[in-house]
Amino acid sequence: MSTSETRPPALLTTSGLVFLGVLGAAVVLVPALNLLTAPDSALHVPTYVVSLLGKYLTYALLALSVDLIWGYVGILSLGHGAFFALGGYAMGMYLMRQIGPRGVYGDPVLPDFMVFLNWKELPWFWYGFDLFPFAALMVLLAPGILALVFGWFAFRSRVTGVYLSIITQAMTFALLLAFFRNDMGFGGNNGLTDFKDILGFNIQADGTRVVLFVLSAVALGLGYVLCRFLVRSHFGKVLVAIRDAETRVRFTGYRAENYKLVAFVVSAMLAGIAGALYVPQVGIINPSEFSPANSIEIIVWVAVGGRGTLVGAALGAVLVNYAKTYFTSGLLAPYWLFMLGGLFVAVTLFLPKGIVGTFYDWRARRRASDDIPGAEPAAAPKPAE
Amino acid sequence: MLNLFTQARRAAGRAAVGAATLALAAASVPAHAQETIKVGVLHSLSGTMAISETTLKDTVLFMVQEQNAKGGVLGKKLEAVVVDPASNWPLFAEKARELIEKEKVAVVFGCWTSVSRKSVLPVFKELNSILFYPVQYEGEESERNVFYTGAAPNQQAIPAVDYLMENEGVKRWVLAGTDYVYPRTTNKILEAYLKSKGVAAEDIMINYTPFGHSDWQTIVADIKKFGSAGKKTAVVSTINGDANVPFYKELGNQGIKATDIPVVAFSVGEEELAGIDTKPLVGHLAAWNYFQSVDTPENEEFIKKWRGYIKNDKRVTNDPMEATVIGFEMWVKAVEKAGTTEPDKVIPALIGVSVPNLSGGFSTMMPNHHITKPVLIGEIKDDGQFDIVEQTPGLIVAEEWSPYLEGSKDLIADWRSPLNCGNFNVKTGKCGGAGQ
Amino acid sequence: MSDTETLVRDIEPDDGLGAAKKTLTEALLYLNAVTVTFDGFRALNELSFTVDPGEMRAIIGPNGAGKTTMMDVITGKTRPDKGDVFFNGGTTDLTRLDETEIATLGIGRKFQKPTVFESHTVLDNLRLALKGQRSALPNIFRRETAAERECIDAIFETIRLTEHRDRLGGALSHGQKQWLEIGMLLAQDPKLLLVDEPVAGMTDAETAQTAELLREINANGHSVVVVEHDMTFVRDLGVRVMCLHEGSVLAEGTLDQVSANERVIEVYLGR
Amino acid sequence: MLLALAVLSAAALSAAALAGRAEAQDVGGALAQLATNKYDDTEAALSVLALSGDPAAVGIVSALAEGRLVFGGTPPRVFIQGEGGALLDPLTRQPVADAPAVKPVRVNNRVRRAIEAASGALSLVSPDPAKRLEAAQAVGRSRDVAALPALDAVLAKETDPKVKSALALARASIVIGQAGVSEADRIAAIEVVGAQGNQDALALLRSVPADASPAVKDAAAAAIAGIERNLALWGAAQNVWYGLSLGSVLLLAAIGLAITFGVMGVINMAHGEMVMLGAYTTFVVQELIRTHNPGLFDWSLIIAIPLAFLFTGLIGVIIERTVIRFLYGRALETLLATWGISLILQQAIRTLFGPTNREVGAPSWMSGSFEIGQLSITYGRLWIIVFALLVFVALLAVLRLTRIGLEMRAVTQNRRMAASMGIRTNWVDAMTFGLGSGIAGMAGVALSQIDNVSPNLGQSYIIDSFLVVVFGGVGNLWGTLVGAMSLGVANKLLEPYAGAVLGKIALLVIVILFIQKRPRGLFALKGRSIEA
Repeated sequence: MSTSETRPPALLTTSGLVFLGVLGAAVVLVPALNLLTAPDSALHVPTYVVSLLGKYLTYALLALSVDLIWGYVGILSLGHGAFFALGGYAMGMYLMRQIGPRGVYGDPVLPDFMVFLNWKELPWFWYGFDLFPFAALMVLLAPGILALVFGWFAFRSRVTGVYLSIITQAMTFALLLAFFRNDMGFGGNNGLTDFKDILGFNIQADGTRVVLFVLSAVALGLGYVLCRFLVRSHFGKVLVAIRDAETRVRFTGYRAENYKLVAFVVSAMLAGIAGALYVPQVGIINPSEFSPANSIEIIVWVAVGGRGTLVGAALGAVLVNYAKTYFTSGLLAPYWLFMLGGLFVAVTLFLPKGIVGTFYDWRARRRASDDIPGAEPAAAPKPAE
Repeated sequence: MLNLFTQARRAAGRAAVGAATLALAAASVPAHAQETIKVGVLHSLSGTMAISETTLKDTVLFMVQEQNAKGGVLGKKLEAVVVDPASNWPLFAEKARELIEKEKVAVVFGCWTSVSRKSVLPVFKELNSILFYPVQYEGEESERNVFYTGAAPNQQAIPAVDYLMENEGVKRWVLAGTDYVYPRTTNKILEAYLKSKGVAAEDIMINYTPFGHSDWQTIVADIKKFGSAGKKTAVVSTINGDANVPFYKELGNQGIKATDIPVVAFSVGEEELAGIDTKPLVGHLAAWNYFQSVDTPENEEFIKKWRGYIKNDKRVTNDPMEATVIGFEMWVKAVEKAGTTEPDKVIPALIGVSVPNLSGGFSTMMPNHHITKPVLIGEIKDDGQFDIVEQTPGLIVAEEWSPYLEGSKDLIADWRSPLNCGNFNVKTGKCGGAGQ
Repeated sequence: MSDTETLVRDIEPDDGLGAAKKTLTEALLYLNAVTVTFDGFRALNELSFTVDPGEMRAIIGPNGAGKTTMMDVITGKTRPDKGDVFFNGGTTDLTRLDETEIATLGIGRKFQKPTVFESHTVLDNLRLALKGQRSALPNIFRRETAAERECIDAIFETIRLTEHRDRLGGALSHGQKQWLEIGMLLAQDPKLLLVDEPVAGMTDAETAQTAELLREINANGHSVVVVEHDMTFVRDLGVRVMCLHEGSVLAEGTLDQVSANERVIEVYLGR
Repeated sequence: MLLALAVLSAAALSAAALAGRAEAQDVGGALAQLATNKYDDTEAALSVLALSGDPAAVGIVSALAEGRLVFGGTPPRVFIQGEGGALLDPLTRQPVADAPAVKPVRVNNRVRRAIEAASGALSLVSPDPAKRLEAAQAVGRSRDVAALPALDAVLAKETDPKVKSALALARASIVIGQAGVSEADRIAAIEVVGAQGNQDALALLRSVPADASPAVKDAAAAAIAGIERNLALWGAAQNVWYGLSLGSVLLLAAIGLAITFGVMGVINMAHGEMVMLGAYTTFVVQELIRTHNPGLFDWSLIIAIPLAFLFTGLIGVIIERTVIRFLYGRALETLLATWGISLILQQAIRTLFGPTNREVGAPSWMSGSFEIGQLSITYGRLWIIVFALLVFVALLAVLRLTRIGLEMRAVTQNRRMAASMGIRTNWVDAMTFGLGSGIAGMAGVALSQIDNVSPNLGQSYIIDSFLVVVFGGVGNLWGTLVGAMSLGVANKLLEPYAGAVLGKIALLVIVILFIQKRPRGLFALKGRSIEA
């Protein structure tokens, strides 16, 4: 009769199921409506919408990675764009190598920008990127190793709160400056662009775009399940405990820095995957992805959707970016920053827990009498950790 | 068990509805019958580049209005579709796609930075549309779908250097630029050019600074030092937009006058000077293909109409505006020649089209998709305008592939039959760069 | 972070009455001449005392006497400027270890301000504290064993929170949080418990229950050091009492002995 | 501008000294050359005028310098445009009867240099010693051999020691690189020039002809080596000065943030926009002054400072009352909200003032520079350092000495306690945020002098500002001061070795590593901090 045998929280909650359901439906419907319907049909989804949605999904995965460490460990990274960009660059380097002799100068090995600047041979760090498995590995390793080194230093020295946030920002800013340098060998400000093929498929073909969209959706779905799996494990509980009372965790015998480090590295790798999927869909990677403003924007997506809810992070990313796409066209174009700025202010004032967080609260109130323990505890985000 | 099942079914139902809404919301509103010809405007209205690009958006809108007043094109009115790529390079590609695929524009006027152009290139190629790019740039490109109405390096940088050598007797050169592809390439070309003119390597100093560099104390002091070696020194500046104001302010502060060390800039025009007190800068130079102070009736009329349109009688004009105007007029002419806006017809029709420029001559679209231009050298005056001190006697044809660069010296572009190639290698006789 | 408890600072060193000294090898905890200085203030001044295995000790003293700093030193949060801190009969030098290592050695600590994991349920709070795997990676795939479950049930009985097991830690009352924190200490199964003001803000009944709880814990073989202001509670504990003042031991003995001490009355209890 | 209408007394110039050059040409010929409006002709005419000794020459040269020398008619003739646009005969200065349509004679850099040399040569004999000094320097800069005889002539007569040494230097500058100069003369010139010890001297010394005698070359080499050693030391001092100057800019940018973020705990992403608003206030003030009372222009910054403080302070109070006050204790949400506010403010300015840069002029007392030894100090930078320190001291004084400062500290340290003591915490919050914003606005006034006044102004300072505050230690004003200055100096000391970009990257890495060592910045607050 062991009374502690209460039902463990389900891997997938209602909202999680809805989320995965929407993703699944999108994976089926969007390609079908793109490839199978006539272009003039009312149901036709144009290819550019497919790419757009694909881009949103990679942003959603990025937001998910941020929510994992911000929502559950309390690490506010203002430099997560750096991991995204590193993943993107790893993929971009692969795609550059795939161009082969089809660049404008026709050099069989050197990318155009190197010919252009009179480079004679490929820098060593470009070796191996002609092989997809190596590039795929680097998509994980480049952000992962950066996160490992950075996190190892920062967490061991117990840099926390705004101090941590500001040095993550300094990190991405330093990388921004470094990648802007043409001497670095990453194409400087122009970055990497004019991609042709991915794994032999024309990157601009509708079919390839649809596949990339599907892959993004699958990556997002798997990323979500992974994050859920992590946060509901004993490991995840320690993470939340660190967020709420780090000292207590240390006095309880856990090495808080190791937990943070694992979460940070996993998060960086997820961000790297998002970046790698992003690049072939938008067709360019350039140092501005490292810009601190981009990283702040990711935080904004998560906050809009609801910190510490995972689903909310993904939803926030899609909504804010959809709003951006919508507002930046047409008559409102010159004024869209008012809308976006206003949206952020309004969300903080009226939906402090974000859209999903507020929804959970509302649902919890409605179910107050039922008292269902399986529902996600509306994680109360704490101020700057 | 039952509970779980209904829950899953409910979830699936919601999911389907959600996905459908998502897809529908993003899908294009079906285009109604086209009574107008749509013209896309792809210039940043926010972010760091808004400072330069907003004017060009206004210029296109102005030209559209002018053209409509003349009765439009092919009997149809023009309709400008404005989007804001927000100085975000991937967003440029996305917005270009939106303009072409969703808005079905016939042509796009846009981009300022090279990276934005590089970002949209694949889109224009894939969707086979037309882009007019109105800004001076590093060259090394010629694409079937792009028409370059700004200057290539030989239409700006080289004449400026020639002027300094001949008129100022400059022997020592500082090539200062922002660290991106345009300065890098221009400086590479200039370095090769200067060396070919017998300038020794130690008489060339190259310096790169990051975007938006604002503390110029050290670099200006270095320039001063470099300039005090007993040889006449000049600075060739490819410093980009935002960084120029603090740069010039520091020059003024440290008392470097144009009579001592003149600075010739390729990215500083009337718009940029509008934000600086130019009194300490009198005599510094800029090289462009157009200045507001060009003394021709065409220019006078253009300025008058432009100021009327923008309702500001102090608003300045500049070179990229002229390039936009030329591009617009070329497109109109080519569409009328082709009798359609179909890109496949308009693209060949554009080659050879000649329209009057604002400096009193005609600019022609060459087979390399670049235009012929006069080169003007101006000295900054204390009212923020330029005093034109030199104008090339004829028009200069753009060298899209610089003969001074290793990789491109054998390349040419010719988009006419039979070549139809943007990077034809005259050595191998093959299209596609250096070839295999 | 709530780890920024107000640092307690002492003003002047005191002559310091010698504490009863056990030899190093006999003592569970051994402090010798520990001094801690913050910006010129001596928070601890040549503090020396020992705790025996299985002993329960109460520490009293006015605000700023160095009680919390003493705990910080023992648990590795603060490094002493000089002095020795040994554990386990002199086998382990605590000044060389960090909080986590010390916790793993078997020293548990309850903070002055109750610190539980507020967005976890009471049950999860205990699960997290329960002795067992502490490394990050294995804990991703960890499953709860039957033994662990039983152990938690037992603790629930001890701390009388069984019916609150599914509530969030943050939703508990102040007194319940105190108990939960003590429960978490128990779950860690430490050799030595450092308990800082366990009954602050409790009703009389709760205070009595807490005293009983601590005695019970002590009876099960855990050594306990309790810091408390509440004299009734200290009396209820019925253990050896030590009074700290200005970073050193002022008096030591039974509660009656200590409270009869002139100096103690002067600086702490008041006349 | 170099030359007033000082009447040149022909007698003062030794006619013998000039006889060699001016014989064939006359002023009339020069005027005809000027009328062709070709740079080469203009330059030639100027050298004739400089040596002509004609009393009218000074007037003609200065008219050219001021853009009042015009030409027109057939055949083209030259006139001086007088007050009110009347055309005057250049020689007689009498109004001409049949005035044709005219255009100014064009001037470029080459001509400007010739003007400088000519007016220098012409005013070497001015009765005003200051003019003569200027003229001597101008002639020295021009290094025009033609001026040598005139120089020799006036040098013999000059009595003012300052002017005399300037003349000697000018002469040496010309002689040093000249062909056909005696060895002794050249070595003497090297000595004179070498004694200057500055960058210009170095340039002159390097211009010693390659075919000079070994003795001359040795003398030059020794002088060069001496100067270079000297300059290296001064160079280091100069870099420190640049660093302090950059540090003062960082301090100005960060100090307001040290209040809103450091003291109040608001992660104020709109801080940069407050700086921008301050800069735009300066622009508006200057515009109003330009249109209404140009005489006040030199006072424009002084007037703008309090206005910028009040205006941005007011905006700050409005933001605090409408948004921030709902977010206390939720620092991260302030990041989100202030980020939104910054977007709105940027776009508002873009809509109101346009996206382009706006011109903010420098008052005369902020232009130019002076030298201490070889240290060149620009007034603008000096004033910014002074201003930054003044703001810092004033802020400290407000916090330490005033009632509101006391209340601010009370509220930030213990809100509940302060409230229970009767402090109106709401009001204090608004005032504190307003103070921080107002200070940012004042910083904007100063930054308008060295940077773009554009809607993007704030964005370029926000990262550095946060870095400075965090590096210095959140909540500690002294930390902000030391942090700003040390980052500024470190940056400028790194820059000559690593270049601007790598230097900045290195600095960022250093800060990151430093924070590992001291996780709470340089001046960590013990005990309570904003994160409590």
